[in-house]
Formats: sequence, structure tokens, C-alpha cells
Amino acid sequence: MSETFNDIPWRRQEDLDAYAVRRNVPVWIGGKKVIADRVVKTCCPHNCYDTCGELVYVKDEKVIKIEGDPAHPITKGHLCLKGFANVQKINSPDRVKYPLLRTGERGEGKFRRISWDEAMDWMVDKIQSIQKTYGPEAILEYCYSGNREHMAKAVAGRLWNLMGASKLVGSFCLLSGVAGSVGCVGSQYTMDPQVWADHAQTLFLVGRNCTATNPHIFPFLYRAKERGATIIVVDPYATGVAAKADIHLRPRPGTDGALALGMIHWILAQGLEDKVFIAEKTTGFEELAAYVKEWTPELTERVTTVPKEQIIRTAEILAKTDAMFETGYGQQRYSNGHQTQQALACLAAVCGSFGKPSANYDCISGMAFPGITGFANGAAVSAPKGADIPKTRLVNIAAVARAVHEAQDPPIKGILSYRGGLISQQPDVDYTIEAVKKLDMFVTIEQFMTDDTDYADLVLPACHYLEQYGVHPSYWHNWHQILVPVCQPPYECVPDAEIFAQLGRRLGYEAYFPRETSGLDWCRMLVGEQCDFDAIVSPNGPARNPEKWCPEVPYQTFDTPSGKFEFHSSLLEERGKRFAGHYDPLPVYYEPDESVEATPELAKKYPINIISQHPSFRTHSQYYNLPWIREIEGEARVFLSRKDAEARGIRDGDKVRIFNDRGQLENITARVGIRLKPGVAEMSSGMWVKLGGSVNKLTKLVPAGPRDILAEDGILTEYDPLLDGNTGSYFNTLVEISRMEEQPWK
Amino acid sequence: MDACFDILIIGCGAAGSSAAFAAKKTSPALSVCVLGSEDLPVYSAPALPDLLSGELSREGVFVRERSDYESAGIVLRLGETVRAIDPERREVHLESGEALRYGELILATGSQPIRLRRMQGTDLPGNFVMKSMADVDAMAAYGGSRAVVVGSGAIGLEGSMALKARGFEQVTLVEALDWLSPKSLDKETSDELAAVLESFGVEVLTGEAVQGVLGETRVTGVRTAKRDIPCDLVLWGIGMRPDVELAKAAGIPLGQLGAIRVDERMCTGLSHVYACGDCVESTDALTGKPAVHLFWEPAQRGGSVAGANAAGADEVYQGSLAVFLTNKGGLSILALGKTAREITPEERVILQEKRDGVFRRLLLEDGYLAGVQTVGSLADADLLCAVLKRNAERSNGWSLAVPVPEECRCSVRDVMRFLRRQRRG
Amino acid sequence: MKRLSFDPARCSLCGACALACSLSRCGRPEPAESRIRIECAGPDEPLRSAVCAHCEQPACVSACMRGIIEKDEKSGLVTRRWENCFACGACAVYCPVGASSQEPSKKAFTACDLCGGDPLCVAVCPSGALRFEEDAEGSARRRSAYAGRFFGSGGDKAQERPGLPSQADWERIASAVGGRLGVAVDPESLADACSRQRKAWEEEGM
Amino acid sequence: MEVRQQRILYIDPARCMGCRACETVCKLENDLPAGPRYTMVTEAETGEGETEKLNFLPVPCQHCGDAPCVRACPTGALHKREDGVVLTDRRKCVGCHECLWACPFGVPQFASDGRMSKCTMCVHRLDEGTLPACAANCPAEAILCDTVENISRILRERYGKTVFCGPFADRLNGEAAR
Repeated sequence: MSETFNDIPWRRQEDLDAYAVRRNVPVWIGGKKVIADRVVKTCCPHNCYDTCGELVYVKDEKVIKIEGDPAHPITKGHLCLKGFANVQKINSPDRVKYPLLRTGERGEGKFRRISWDEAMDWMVDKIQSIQKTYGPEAILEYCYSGNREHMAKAVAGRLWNLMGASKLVGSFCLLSGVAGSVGCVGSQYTMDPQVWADHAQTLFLVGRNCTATNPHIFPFLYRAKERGATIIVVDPYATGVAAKADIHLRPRPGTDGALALGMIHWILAQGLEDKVFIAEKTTGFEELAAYVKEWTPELTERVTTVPKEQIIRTAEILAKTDAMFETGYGQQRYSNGHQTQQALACLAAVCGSFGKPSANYDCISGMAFPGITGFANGAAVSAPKGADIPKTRLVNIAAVARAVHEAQDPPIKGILSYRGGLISQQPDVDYTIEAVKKLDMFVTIEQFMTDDTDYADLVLPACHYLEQYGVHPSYWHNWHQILVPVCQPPYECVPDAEIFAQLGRRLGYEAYFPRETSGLDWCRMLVGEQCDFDAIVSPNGPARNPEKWCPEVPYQTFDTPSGKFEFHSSLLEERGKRFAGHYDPLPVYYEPDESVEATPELAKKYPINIISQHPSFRTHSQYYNLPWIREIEGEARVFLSRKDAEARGIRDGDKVRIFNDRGQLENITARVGIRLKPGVAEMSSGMWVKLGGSVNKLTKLVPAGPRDILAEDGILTEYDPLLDGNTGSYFNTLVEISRMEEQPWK
Repeated sequence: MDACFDILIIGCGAAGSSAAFAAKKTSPALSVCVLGSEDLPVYSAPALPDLLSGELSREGVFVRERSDYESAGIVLRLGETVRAIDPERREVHLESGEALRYGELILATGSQPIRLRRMQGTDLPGNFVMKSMADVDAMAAYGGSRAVVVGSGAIGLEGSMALKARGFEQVTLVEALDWLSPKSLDKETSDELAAVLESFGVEVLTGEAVQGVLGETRVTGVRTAKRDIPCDLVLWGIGMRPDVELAKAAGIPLGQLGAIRVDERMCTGLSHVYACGDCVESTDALTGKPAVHLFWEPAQRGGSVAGANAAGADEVYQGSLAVFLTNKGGLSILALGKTAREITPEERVILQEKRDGVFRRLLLEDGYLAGVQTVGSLADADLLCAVLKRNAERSNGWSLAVPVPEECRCSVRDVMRFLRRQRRG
Repeated sequence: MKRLSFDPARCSLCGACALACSLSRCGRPEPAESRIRIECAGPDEPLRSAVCAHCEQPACVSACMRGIIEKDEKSGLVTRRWENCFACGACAVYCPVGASSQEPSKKAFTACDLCGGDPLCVAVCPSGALRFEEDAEGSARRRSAYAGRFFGSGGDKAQERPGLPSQADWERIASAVGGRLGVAVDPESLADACSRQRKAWEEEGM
Repeated sequence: MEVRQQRILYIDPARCMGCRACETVCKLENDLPAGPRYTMVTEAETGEGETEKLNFLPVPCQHCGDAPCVRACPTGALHKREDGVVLTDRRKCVGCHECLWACPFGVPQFASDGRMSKCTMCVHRLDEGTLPACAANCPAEAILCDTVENISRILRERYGKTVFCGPFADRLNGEAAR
């Protein structure tokens, strides 16, 4: 075998040629024609709306080129900049190639290469000794969306279930919005974009920077716009999609809910509401109408800083035209995020924007959590029949650092982390690092030496998503393609599911992790009978998910307890009787945890509200280490308004310090301009801590969402992700910015 | 076992040396060997007149030290004469009997000065050429105070100035044709040049063919068609001839001008054999026709192209310009492109001026600048050179060549102003 | 490597670069002694800079009959041991950009050496037409400036040729040159030299 | 001489939304390391108050009709093909940077070998009848590569309708299409 491929006896070798769409295909590379051995169809499983169809060209078991799959009805053969950078990523010389065992102190980043056998021995030994000393619940997985496909997580889930480890639940991304939305609407659906593109008269986008997170929406937006539709964008940040909008509303961060309430007020005051829809398909309208009385345009302007003329104009357009609501996730990354989404859902209902090809409401597709909705048979994989699966405590990922710090009986002593940047992505970096340092075992499965690997005891070489199987239905459009490995894993990299299967076998669960079960088998087991599995495996696919899960025009009916849209949410009301938190049946507005209004004393010290968008250059913390991407993105930057810059003597291009009581960032390049209104700054999330640009040095661990999981230290016995849902409230962060003494140009 | 080199270079002059360094730069892992017949690393032949005049020290003439080759990882074997090349077996046979094997061979065998061996008296002591350092050493050792310089090419002009500067009382420059450097200059320019030479005390005789060298045991004079000129030594500067004996014997195809034919990558007609320098026939950048340009710059540049390509690169040599350039001790002359005789009278416009001691003559062909001759300054040399090169490409579909507009064809100054404007945008 | 980057659109043709350069060479504001020359064919004609570009395949290196011009692989600079120059002029003839010229005060042909990494001409250029930067930087800046012009974000001004330096500019330039050379430089003499140069151009009909 | 139809790369700034996919698809297609950027998406901020917005403009080679780089190149390394594509013969380039100083768009790039290279309009693809990589991939369909006539037609089709529909004025006057 070549030196780029080491044989590992238990790593599966499969005939990947079976997946070829075409064979011996000429393809241009750098102006030269190369014959690729095969082209394989797969999809991108990153945490992104688009879930693009991809055609991957492979030669000598190396990915040489990626193209969009032109047959994909939504992504139409187009990829984003990261899609192409995957060629550089998968072939990067910096990949973790072998298991590495820490030799220095945590944080030093010193390792030595060991064999997989040694690595497995080390893990088994550690896990068993932790289990013996503290009990099985002292072990926890940490996993998020680096590769967002569901199959390997379910296979890992099988292992945690068998072991009786603490179980990771929740999300720190979007569940607070989901809770607000589910409370009013019930099950979540999205309408295919080509439907609204041909019918909607108005597009209403909230908190959604489509350039970075949803580029494939643009042809549909343009189709609508060129048909004469009005585009309205709500975002404090002047995004690329805002630039294409007819109206751009720029509320103070965290006040989108108030903005929606103000619009509902105006619509009701003018009698513009959809009276038929309200009468036939909703409940609780009177309670809402009574509450929004106070939200006059004047009050709304005062709270949101959006001029009342703009509020009125927008409200009238939404009410008078067929308006399609495409809400994103930015607006719900505040401690009041669930309320904001609830208010937006109510606004859509007041406008009658439900159940029509021209006017509907998209928050997230239920396909985002197929195991919860029942599309995927998660239990079949993670809770095998006949196994003795103990009920264990649950750890909420939105407060995982708190849980590690505070857990008793047993404490959390071992974390096996994969597909997530624990240190760079969780709020309050220093607090997270302290938590990691308390562990007896911190194992990461990684493709590169990240912030996490520096603190890990053992680093295992992960596979790129193109080297493993997976199931990842999109949470925006409704087309589905199974991920298949396009090439054999290089070096000693092993697909995630196979690592867990082998670990399971080594921990004594041979019966539950048969060697002959392939990734495709696990995928098939997970997807179950809900769709024609073979139709979505390369060379076939993609295929639309069945109507049952993705109606073409959703929300003709609602599956709330009342069977109607609930302005006054009975689900949230009931849930609130059982758990501490903020389960308000109405979309009552309250200030975010930290803001110039909520914490005026703190705001004297730290007057700038910093928000952190997801840039197009990266998916969270991935890709920045690639030369192509780094060249485009450049160094860490903070955007601020001219007024704020002037007041601090900061000029465009200056190096600045950003700080609050939780931490500080130095030598960040200031970009002064129009992107933000005074009082707001923006710094993209996901930059690595060790590169000095992690905004999470400044953010605070305050999970948004109705349930107050901090009161429970993030350790739960029962959890409903759709109603308790939490999100890191990254954007309610106050800071001060100052110019550095030392400037590079002097 | 025979020594074996990835790249073997015959000749350690400008072309051979630059080929060696270029090859190493392109592919440092390859083994490179340079064979030189003189026991000296590369030195500047064009600087020999300054060595003769005494302006430069011996050390000052060298371009590279032996240690430069060593530190670049090049094997330098000096004082080696090559007997034959066996392209079949990819071997080079030395006089010593040793055979060297090669992967790629680069011929940089240079040129030899033309000698009139059959003319009476040319074998007497006191007959000199100026090609090598040994020639200058010999001349310096020989001494004397009166010299006749035959031929008015660069060697003739610079040689006579150098002898004057060396302290010779009488230096006579004899040119058989009607004026000086007739291949490069028109008569008008030549007259300017002659005046400059005479102002330095060089006597200029044109239209006088040398018929013999006088003397019994050593040179005592030169006989021309018109007179006998008494002198202590004769410096012959009547031309150079590419040294192609080895190539010819090895069956390497020669061009119509008798030098080794190479393509733009400096490949000869035999695989694995490159050639560069004075021994090759390349393309004239202005005419596009085959040309043998025996200058430093083509040798140096052609050498680096040959070296790089032999080491695996893909470089091209875009031909060279016939540049007549001398800028020494107050003698400053530059001629580029065509002379008046090379342009048909109907298509020809000639402009000439002398301002502030600078003589400038511009020749337009069909309205395009086609020739330049200046005496007294090199100012704007780069511009004129660039315009000539651009005009040479005017047959190309996308050529940027622009004729000088009618209204500017009145004076040198107008043309120069137009050309300056043309250079950008 | 960083190199002298010239933006013709931003040059006011004030000649400060050449004056400063010559001051550092021979102590006089004498454009003929400068190693940088801004060539101008007329008031509305495009400008070009004649200054050593430190080419990758330098014509001067192969032209030089003394072998004293070298391309330094590490720094990327084209260096000259000009003390050994015997002034054959070949570098000037072959240089594609006209950057090599015989300095009257020296016997030798010379070219810009980037002042050892901190070019004086860049320090004095009052309009930002000359910069010392990486290629990528210069390219990105030009591209962004173009976008600014395209969308009209304050780019209109950038399109006009900037005006000549003011009195204050000349004072700043004089003090920058003086500070670097450790001598007093009279701002008047610079302004005078500038207007002399412009007059000469006018006379030339440019 | 018969002039072949001139092909251009046209960027529709109304459509470009700054995703930068053209930058990496170009890197991949042309096998470029970090360094030379055949195209680069630039951003410009315009407006004040309510009209403040970001604008995006990818800047590949403009393949100018009368290309200043071709004029400026002293070694003849640049030329314009009959169909309008400006191409570089890298073997003739000496790396003098004259093209970069002359180009109003900052397009010429210099790879680690110091020679100029730039956007070729993907001639290798054009010659096979496919679009340049950036144009083929653009998720916003903002990059067009065609003859001037065809591009003009596409743009009229895109924006003609909008003019007649009017963004929303008539609907606000009570004539909702509902």
C-alpha cells in the first residue's frame, strides 16, 4: 500500500466503484485534461440550508474536483466557495493522519503518534476506569454539526445507550426559535422555493444572511423580484441579501420580536388582518390583540430604533400582499429568541401567510430533526431491540460547560468529542477551557489540529464527509441524497461510525456492532421505510421526500392541540407549568439578557452590542485553515459604524482591542463603514481561539429558549427539544472597543 | 565506470556558464558539469578592451569565480578539450581519452576569430586577435607604440580606443569598405563616428583593403592598396566564425548560415542535445529570419533558456536583436535595426539631427520606425529598442505596432515625442 | 516581495519622487540623477513609471557584460555591484521598462535599489500614487478602488488626477527627505524644481 | 479581415450577492495555490441612512477591447485572441509588472514563479463549448459569458418585466392582486 494509505484491519474496504455515476471521465485541472476514474454523486452535509448536490471526481482514490450536481432541482449545479475548497481540505497536508496521544500539558499541543490498537486500548482503559470510579454517567459525548449527517450520531448513540453514558441533548443554534414556532404552529415544514418564487408578491426575510448561509435561495429570490415581488429584509447588519431588498429594516439587536409586535399592532389598528384566516384557522386572537395594543409605532420605534414610517410601510405591504415569510436563525440567538420567533409566527398568521403557494411561513423543516419527527427511525439504530438500555441523565449542549463544571453524582469525567468545536463554538471560551481541564479523558475525533485537539488527551484522525456515509435531509428544501464515500479514507483516518463500532466491540458490545454492518446498512436502518432508500443512493438521487413529511404547500392544517394556529400557545403554557423558565403563551417582548436597555449600568462600561454572523467563508470553525479560504477571508475583523469609530479615534484598518468582563481580543482589524448602525458591532463567529479571533471569548453562557436550563446546571432528566429548545444567546453581548497603541503600519 | 551527468555542458563562456546556473536553479537535484577549454571560469570577453587599456584589472574581468560553481553544486572541469560527441551512446569523449555520459548535452562551443592565414605576413609575431584573455595578455606582453587595427566592428573600434588609452602613440584603424562598420551604420553615422575616433587621436582609413603584413621576423608595418603603414603590431578585428566542428562531426544539423540550428527552446536537431551562444543560429527578433548574433546578451539569455529546458523547464528564446553597441571612454554608439540600404527608397524616410553633441538618425520604413543610429548618447535606447521590437511584430494579427503619423515625420524630435506617447496607451 | 507599485491614476506629476531620489544620490534636486522617472507624454496622456521592477527574468542580468547584475533569489531584488560597472550601457538598451540609466555623478549605470527596503520616493509621494507593497495587496487595492468607482462610493475623486502639492505638502516632503538624509532641505527649491520641470514639459509641447 | 464575434465576461452587479464561490471554483478549475487570484469579489458600501447598502463586484479580467495590459507589455507576452480573450504567454513574461501598473482593474497576478498569469476566460472550456467555471457555477447567476448581443438580450429579459410591474406601488393603492 502507498504511504498515504495504511491498512487498518477493522476499517471497512468497500467497492466504491458501485457508486460511480460515470467512469473514466475527462476533466480539466489547471488547463490540463485529466481522466478521472469515476464521478460519484453525493451531497454536502454541512450545517447549512442548502445541502447541495455534488458530483465528485476521483482519481487514484483522490478527490481531484468537485462540481455541483446540475440535476439537483434546488442547487442546480452550483456550489458555494467552501464546496470547492473541499478539494483543498480533503487533500490537505495538515490533516490529522494518525492517532495522536498527548505528551505535553493540556493546551500545549504536544503529541506522539500511536497505533489505532494503542488508541483503542487507551480509550477502553480510560472509559472503564472512569466508569468504575464514578459510574457510567461520568462519560459524555460532545457532538455537533461539523458533519451534520445523522447516521454516525445514531451509531454513537447506540454505544452511549449500551454504556449508560450521560446523553447529550439539544442544540445551541436554533432550538429557541423552534420552540417559539412549534408553540404556535405545531409541526414544522418548509415550502419548496420554486413554489413561492412563482407566486409570492412579497418576500419577508428575517435574520437570514442568505449570502453566507443560503446562497441557493438567490435565483428564487431573483425570479420573484424580477416578476415584481417586493423583498423585505430584517437584519441589523447590512448583508448581501439586504442589498438586494426593496426595504431593509435594521432593528437594534434582539428587538425583532418587538418589531413584529409593532407591525401586528398597526395591521390590527388599520383592520388589515386576514380576518378569514384568523376566524377559521386560529385560536387566541383576542389575547394577542389585547397584548399588542401597547405596541404603538412610537413605542416600537423607541425599542427597535427602526423609524416608524418603515414599520408602518412594511406592515402594510405584508398585510396587503401575499407575503412569504422566510425566517432565519439570527433573530433568535438572543435570550428572548423563542419570543421573537413566536411573534414572527403570529405576524405571519395575522397576515394570513400560511398554507398558500404565494404566502406561507418557513422557519425550519422538520427534516432538520428526522429522528424527532419520525422520518428517521433513530431508535432502531441507537436503541437496539433486546438491549438493556438504562435511563440516564441528559446534558444540554447549550450549557455543556456548566454541566461539566457543576455535575455531581457522578461528575462528568470523560468526553469523547467529534464533529464539533467545543472550545471555539461554545460561549465564554475561558469557562469552557476550564471545564475541559477538569476532565480525566478528553478525546477528539478531528480532521485538523484545532483548538480542541490542543486540549485533548487523544486525537483520532477523522474522515472528511466525502469519505463516509451519511443521512442528511435538508432543513430548507425537500430533496434528499444519501452521502456515500467517494474514495477510500487516506492514512489512518476512519469514518466516525466505524470508530464507534470498533470502540463498542472493544468495550464488549460485539453483538451490537457486527463487523459486516456497513455505513450504508446503518443508513438504511436509520431511514427505514419512510422513503425509497435506493432511489437516493448514488448513482441515483436526489429524490423529493414523501409528501407526508414535506407537503408541497404546507400548513393547510396545524397539528397543535387545538388543530389551529395558536396565537396563545397552549403547548408552551402547559410546558411552563412543569418547568422553570419563560414559557409565555403569548409573544410578550422582553429585553435580551444583556443590552443597552436591559443592563444600562453595564452598558455605560460596555456600550456596544456585538453580534456574530456566520460568514460565507466558513461553516462555523471549519475551513479557515485552508489557504484558499484564508486568502479570501483575511485576518479577523470587526465591523463598526463610522460614528462609533470616530468617537474612539478608530480609523478603517486600525488594530483594535475588544473587551468586556469575560475576556478580550486584541489586534483585531477594524472595518469602519455602513454595515452596522451606531451602537452595534459585528465580528464573525467561528474563528479559532488560537488564531486570536474567537468572538466567543466575549460571549456569555446564557442559553436562550423558554426553559431555564442553567437553573438545572444543564443536567436534565427530561427534555423536549421542540418546546424547551435552547440556543446560545451569542448576540446579546456588550463590549467596548478601543484602538491599540501599536499599529502595524508604524 | 564512466562519469555520468544529468546535464553536460561543453563550453564555459557566457552561454555555457549561464546554462549551468539556470539548470541548477530549475532543478537543483540534477548533476551538472561544465567543460571549459581555457583554464578559466567565465569572464567578460566584451571587457577585454578595458583589460587591454589598463582600465580593468585581470580580476575585474571575471564574471564568476570557480567557487561560485562549487557552491551552486556545478562540477567545473577546466582545461578540457572535447575530441568528439557520440550522440547515439550519449557520450562525450575528451582529449584525455575519458568518456563522459550525459542525460542532456548543451553545446556552447562559441566562436573563433577569422584569420587571414594565406595573406602574407599574418604568421609573423605581432599579429593579434582579441578573443581571449590569453590574446590580451600576449598583446600586453608584446608592447610597442604604433598599431594598426584592421576592421571596424566592435573589436576594431574598441580595440583602437583601448590601444590609444594604453599609450600607443599611433593607432590607425583600417577598413576595407567605404565607411566604418558598414554592416550596422550608414555613411552619415560613420562619419560622425570617425570624427569622434579622430578626436581621440585614432587615425581612420576607410576604403583601404589590407594587402599584406610587412616584416621579416616580426611585424613592422601593414600594406594597404594605398600605402604602407609602419607599425609594431596588428590587431585583427575582421569578424568571428561560429565554432561548429564538434557539432558537425556528431551529425548535428547546421542552419543555412553555417551555425547550429536550434528551435525556440534551444533544442538542436538531435534529441537530448541543446545548443546556445555564439555557435547557434537563432532568429533575428526584427526580421524573423535566421541569424547568428555573436553578442553577450543572446549568449547569456540563450544559455539560460537552454539550461532551464535541459533541466525540465519550458522556456522560450524569442530571438535576439542585432545590437551594435559601444559605450567606452567617450565613444558612445548605438545602432539597431535596419540601415538605409536595407529599406527600399520608396518606403524610406530618414530623419537625422545633431543636438547638444548627440547625433541621432532614425529610419522609417513604410512609416514604421525600422532603424536607429546614434552617436554620443544612449538616452532613450530602451524606448527605441522597445519600439523596434514591437514594430517587428506588425505582421501578427494583434500587433500593436503603429506607424509614425505623417505630421510627425518631419524631425527626429517629433518622432521621439510620438514614440514616447505611444509607449503607454 | 514588496515592490514599488505605481498607480498612474493617482499621480499628480509633481516629481517629488524624482527630486527626493536625486537628493539622496547627489544632494541636489536634480531629476537627471534620479533612479525613478515618471514619464509623461502629455497632460491627458497616460503616465508610466520608469523604475526598476526587479523582474523575475531580468533582461539586464543577461545583458550585463560584466556579470555584476544579479537576481537575488532570496530577496527577489535585482542587485548591482555598480562600482564595477564599466558602463557598456547594455542594461539600458535591453531594459524593457527603461529603468537603467547612467547616473551623471557616477560612471556607472544604476537602477533603483528600493533604498534597502524603505523607498524614499514612497515616503514622499503626496498622492499615494507610489506605494511599496506586495503584488497581492496592490492588486486587491486596485480592484477595490475600481469597485468604488463603479458603485460611486466616494470613488469619483479617485478618478481625477490629483492636484499638485501645496506649500504645506512641499514642507512635509522637504522635512521627510531632510529627516532621512540628515540635512536641511529647502521646500522652495523643491517647488521650484517642480515648476521648472513642468515648464520644460510645456516647452516640449506636452 | 473577418472579425469573430467578441465574447465578454459580464458581471451583473444587481445579482452578485457576494458569496465568493467564483473565487474558489476558479482556484480549483485553474489549479491555483493561494496567491494568484484570477477573480476577486470586491465590496463597496454606498448610500446613507435608509439607502445604506453593500455592493459586490467580482473583478476577473475584463478582457478589454483595447487592453492596456497588452499595450504595456514590453515583451509581447500578452495578446488578444480573435474572439476577444486576452491571453498571456507565460514563457515570454519577464515579470516586469508593467501590465499591473497599466491595468485599471488590478487584474494581473503574479505566481510564485514571478510571472504574470490571469483569468483566461477559461478558454479551455470555451473552446469545448462550455462556460467559464465561474459563470457556470455562480449561484446567483450573476456572471454571464457570451457575446455582447446575447448578454444584452439576457439583461433585457431579466429587467424588462420589473419595469412594468413596478415594485409595489400599485398594490399599495388598494389594487392588491390577491
